[in-house]
This record gives sequence, structure tokens and C-alpha cells, in this order.
Amino acid sequence: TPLGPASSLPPSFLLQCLEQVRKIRADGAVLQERLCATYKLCHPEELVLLGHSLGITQAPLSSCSSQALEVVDCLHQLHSGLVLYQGLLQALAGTSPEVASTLDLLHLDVADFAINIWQQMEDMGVAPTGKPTQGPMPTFTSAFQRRAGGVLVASNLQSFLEQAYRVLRYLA
Amino acid sequence: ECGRISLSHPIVRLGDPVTASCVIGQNCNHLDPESEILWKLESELQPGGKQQRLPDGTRKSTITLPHLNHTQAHLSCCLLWGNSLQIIDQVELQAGYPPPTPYNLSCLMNLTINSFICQWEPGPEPHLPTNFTLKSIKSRDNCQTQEEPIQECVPEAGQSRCAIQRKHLLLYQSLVIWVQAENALGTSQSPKLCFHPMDLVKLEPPTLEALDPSPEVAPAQPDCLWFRWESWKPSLFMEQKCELRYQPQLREASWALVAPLPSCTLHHKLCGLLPATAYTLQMRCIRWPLPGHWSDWSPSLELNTAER
Amino acid sequence: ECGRISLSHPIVRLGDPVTASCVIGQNCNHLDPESEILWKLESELQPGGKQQRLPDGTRKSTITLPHLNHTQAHLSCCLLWGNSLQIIDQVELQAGYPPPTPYNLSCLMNLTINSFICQWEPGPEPHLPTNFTLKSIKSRDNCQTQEEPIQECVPEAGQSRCAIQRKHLLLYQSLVIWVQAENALGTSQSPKLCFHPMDLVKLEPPTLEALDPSPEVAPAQPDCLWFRWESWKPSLFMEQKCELRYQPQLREASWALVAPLPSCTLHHKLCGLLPATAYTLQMRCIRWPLPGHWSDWSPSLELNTAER
Repeated sequence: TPLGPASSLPPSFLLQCLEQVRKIRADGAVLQERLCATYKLCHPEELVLLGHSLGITQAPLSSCSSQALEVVDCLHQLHSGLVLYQGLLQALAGTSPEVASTLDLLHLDVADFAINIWQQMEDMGVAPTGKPTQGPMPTFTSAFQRRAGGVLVASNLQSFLEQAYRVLRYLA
Repeated sequence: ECGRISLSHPIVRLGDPVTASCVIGQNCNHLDPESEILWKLESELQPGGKQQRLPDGTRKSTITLPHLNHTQAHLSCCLLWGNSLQIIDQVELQAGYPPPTPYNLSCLMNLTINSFICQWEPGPEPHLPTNFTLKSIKSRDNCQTQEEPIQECVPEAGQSRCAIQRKHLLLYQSLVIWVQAENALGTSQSPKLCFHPMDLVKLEPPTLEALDPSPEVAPAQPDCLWFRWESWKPSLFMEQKCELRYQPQLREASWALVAPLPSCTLHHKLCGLLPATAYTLQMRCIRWPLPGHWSDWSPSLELNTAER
Repeated sequence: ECGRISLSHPIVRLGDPVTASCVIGQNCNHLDPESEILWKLESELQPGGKQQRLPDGTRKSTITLPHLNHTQAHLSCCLLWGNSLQIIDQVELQAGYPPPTPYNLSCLMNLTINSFICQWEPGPEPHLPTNFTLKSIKSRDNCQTQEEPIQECVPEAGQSRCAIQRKHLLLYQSLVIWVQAENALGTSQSPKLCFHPMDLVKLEPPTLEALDPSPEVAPAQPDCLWFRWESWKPSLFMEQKCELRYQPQLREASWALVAPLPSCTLHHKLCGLLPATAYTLQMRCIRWPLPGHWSDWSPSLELNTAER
């Protein structure tokens, strides 16, 4: 049910979302810098194979593309993606003391953003009946896998947020 | 056991009466059974004890102190033994006031330590051990509906401030928050406030930096200054607006204001100034258009305009 | 799991060889089965990997790095995928030395904080996480026979000193004490020392005070000075002897020593001095006749002898 681009979304909600995306991207950049500086794992492209074997996937935002924008479906996908990244960040807990605090902050900010989206969908009466689950999470069997997982999740999250920022910018 | 005091209330309002009774047991047998039970408050004997012999042979004295004006005092039950006054039992009396209502509750979100810091005025001294607790509940639609409570924040002893950790907070959701005070004589609550933690971010001031104007430009424009600024790094994710104030370092000079300005710029030219004059510049920023607090004014930047 | 590195030893002596093997599992199925397994140390490719196909279809490469000269380095097992080098697994190699023998162990009993503080020299850097522990055993007859051990004292990270709390100590019994160092490549121990904690009390200096000589006495004795002293209060329970040193404030003056002196006196007269001269006085004390350490010299007391 395509609604007018931004008719149903209050401006303060959109401004808050844009701010939250910028905050999470800043947290994510700090995590990437720390993983690179501490473990010399600076290039996600050299960990793609490992990512496949660990089952680290990208969250889809197909309903948010400017060509086929469905605001309600886009909010659903945005929320589900954030829930997926919340789970991935939680699975990465215990990576190492150097990145622990950054990981916690990132996880809290992603959770905050997911709740903000969910409550807006509830206020609009378009929230799905049950809250989406995180689905199967990767299990990391070595310190290296957890660190490499951190690099991959941070990189996927940045591109996910880039797409989200573009659509929120368009809606605002 | 030789004797035991029991109190109506160990803690009363300052000036209220206190009633105590002291029962002297049989096993104080080496005592003169007729000797009077005496009361002392701190070191002063207190008249007015009513003594009676109980059916089981024990003796009981009851006394009412009409007004307890000490915030703390020791009440002793004594017996005369030979010519020395023997303390049989002693209790501590406390007097004070119910907790006053805490007021002036105010909070700030500190992005550096990622905590939500609230402080309040405790009100007049109640003279009794009083516990303050910062309570808060997550809520929605501007605090009309309340959801689950947040873990209580207990300040350090004697402090009237408390920091709620980031992990207990939802930065972009409404929060109902208040202070509760409690002591032996009652509890009281401050008025309840409602806000989004993120709307109470206190920004640190922006940083100003002089720009060396390219040599050929400067003499041509003696009424201009070049500089740049950047708002506080941890707040760069926030859309902000800033204000500049400047004044010549002359007697009775007043501040001129330039607003609104963007949160950062690599190159800014300020003209319409007096040539060959020293100027003081300061800036401050605020989260905008979303709600926020003005930062303090930045440290001054001293710049001189060129000769004509 | 796609691939896994296993190491002969994750921690070796600096310069020693390291052997590693990497097994690539079947489930890296979307891979070209013939692609070569490559090794990287930090970011440099390492030749010399020997590859073999195992009966269960998995592939294994083994490599020996002749000399590991990095104290810390990441060893990666990689595969070529398309034209990008993919990291399949990575381990951290560490190299260093067994722990050096700690030396110069010395201890003092601090009566102010009631702790027995020992410090030592850790010796050259072993480049590996190394734990130092201060170990001690209560004993008798000058440490010939050893009784039960005292709780180990673990210094704060990076510190070469540790304080054993009073409750673990028998101040007047012999104590065998030494430092143990331990890391992945071994352990080492400092020489063992034996003493009574109380014999190692470090006294704070005594306090000197000028005495105003009664007016009629002073002019009559221009070669004398009057003062008093008291040794450090917390050590008054100890029998002590003290020493006084004094010198006129003249060029090339040298210290004169007066010893032994009692640990305190209310009134002391020092004569045989130059009249009308400024003198500097200092004192120190030591537990005596029981063993002890000299305190530092006290701060100077400046006094002037009268005119002739």
C-alpha cells in the first residue's frame, strides 16, 4: 500500500532517525578503526569467503530503493535489518577488551533505533503482529573468527545504513 | 539479663514526646529490691519515672520525655548500688524531620562518559539518615503511558546527583524521572519530569582556529578577519546551529552577534571591522532543529585586523 | 568451518622456528579444489608451504618459519578466490624469553600503613606477559625450618613492588621471602631472604625543636645552644638510639657528630661552639639494641649562638 512519500511520517521522527543513523555510522567507523589497528584486519573484501562459511548475511532494503519505494514495507525491512544486526553484534560480544566498549555502544544505539522504528509503526498501526526474530546467528569458534566477523558485520552495517540514510533523507 | 529498656519509637519528630520503660529482672538479686529505677538522658537525671512491681516479681519503670530536642541522645536506665549509679541498659534516641521534598531536579546527557547525569536540591537537613533514590520509567507519547521502570540510581553517600548508565537508557524515547527521599519518619518525592535523554545533550564548545589569509588578500581588506571552526567532535552526528560573538578590545566595547551559523566551516571571512584592531571572538552551538542545550561559549580567539 | 590453523607452539623463544599447518575443509565447496594454500606473516607472503591432499578429501599445507623475530605477529592461511586473496584463518604468534631472575629484593616494615613493602628489580624485558608474585613462608630458627606459607602478594600490573598486609604477618617471627616470575616459557625465582619484619622497620626522622634559653643564662654561655627532640611518635614503643650532627654555617664546615643519644629529651644543651654563629642541626634515630634501619636525617634546625 504505497503511501505518499512522507505524508504519514512526522518530521521529528525522520530528523531523529537521520541523527540516529549518523550516530550509529560514527560508532561503526570507530569499531572498524579499532579492529584494523589492533588486529590488522582492515579489508572486509579479504574475508568474504570466511563470511560465507560463517553465514554472515546482508540485510535486504529492496522496498527502500528510490525506484520502488514502499514506505511501510521499507520501515518493516529497516526494522528487521536492525534486529538482525542487533543479533550479530550480540553474537560478537567477548571479541576482546579493546573493542568491547565500542561493540556495546553500537549494539545499544542499533537497539535504540530499532525501537524508534517499531514504535512509529505501532503509532501508524502498521506494525507486524509478532516482533521479528533475529534468525539463526553465526557461531564463532575462534578469536580470529569473532574479529573477522566484527569486520564483516561492521562493513555490512555501514552499507545498510548508507541505503537507509538515502531513503530517510528523501522522505525528510 | 539484668534489665532492658523498650521504647515507644526509637525515632521521633524533633520536639515530640518519647515514652520508655525499663524492666529490671529477678537476676539482679545482689541488688536492693526496693532501690529506685533512675533515668538519665545523656548525663542528666530525668525525674518522672513511674515504678511498679510486676506479678512475676520484676520491677518496671516508665518515663515520658515531653519534648525530645536532641537529634541524638543516649537514654540510660540506672540503679543505685551502694553510692554508685549503675547503668543497667542504654538506648539511642533519635529525633529529626520527615524527608523534605527534593526540588530543582535537572538532568544532562553527557556524551563523553555516555551517562545521563541528574542533580537536585535535597532541601533542609532532616537530621536523620535519609536515602535519596533517582527513579525513572520508560514511557511513550510524552509520558502519558508508562512502560517498564529503569534500574534505580542510588547516589554516593551525601551526594545530590546520580548518573544513569547508557545501557539502561533509550536515548530517543520519553523518560519519566523523579527523586525519592526516605527516612524513618516517612518518604517524599520530587515533581516528576518527562524528557528524551537525547534532547538534554550538553555540547562542549566548538573549536575556533585562525586562518592565515593569503598574503596578497590581507592588506587589501583591513576590515576583515579569516578563521574557521568545528563543533565538538563527539557531537558531529547531530545537526546543529552555532552563534559567533565578537568585540574589539576597546573600552566599553560590546559584543556583536552573528547567527545562525553552520556547525562547521573550513573558511569564514568576517568583515565590517575596524582596521588595525585586536578582536576577541567566541562561538557556541546547539543541537538544531531537534531540541538541545546551548554549549558554553568557546575560549576566546584573539585576532588582529590589518593596517589600512 | 572453512579452514583451521594449528601451531606447534603459539609462543616460542625469539628467533626460534615455528611450524604451522592449515587444513582446508570440504565445505569451502565454492572453491577451486586445485587452488594453492598461501601463507602470510603480517602482510608478507611466506614461500615454502608444503601442500598435500588428505584421504578424507581435505587439503593440508604445512610451513616452517625458520626464525620468528617478531615478538608478536599474525600468521594467516589464505586461498586465492577469483583474483582476491581470502584469509581463511589467522593465529597470533608470540616470541620472547623465559622470565629473567628478579634481583635486589628489599623490604621495609611501614608502621604508618601497617604493611610490609617489598620491591625488586624485574630484570631485562622478556617480551612476553610475565607474572611476578611475592611469596613468603613463616619459619623459625632463622629460616632453617619452614612452616605454613603466607598468602601470595600479587603486585599491580607493571609494578615491581608489593605490600603484604599486617594480618598476614608475624612481626617478630622469621619470614622467608622471595619473588617468583613466570611466563609461557618458564619460571624463575629471586634469591630467598630471611628476616623478622620488625627488624626492617623504617623510622621516620625525629622532630627537633629550639628551646628559648632563660634570658639570664644565654649571654653567660655564648658557646651553647638549647633544644629538644622526640623520635617519631608511632615508634615510641621501640627502644631507640639517636645521633645528632651539627655544623656552623661557614664555608668548608664539616659535620660534627654526637652519639649515641636517647630517643627523646625535653632539654638538651650543646656547648663548645663558636659564639655569634648560625648552626645547622639534624638528627636521626634507629631501633636499638634490637635490629633496625636508620631513619633519614631530620629536616635542619637553624640556631644561633649568642654574642660573646
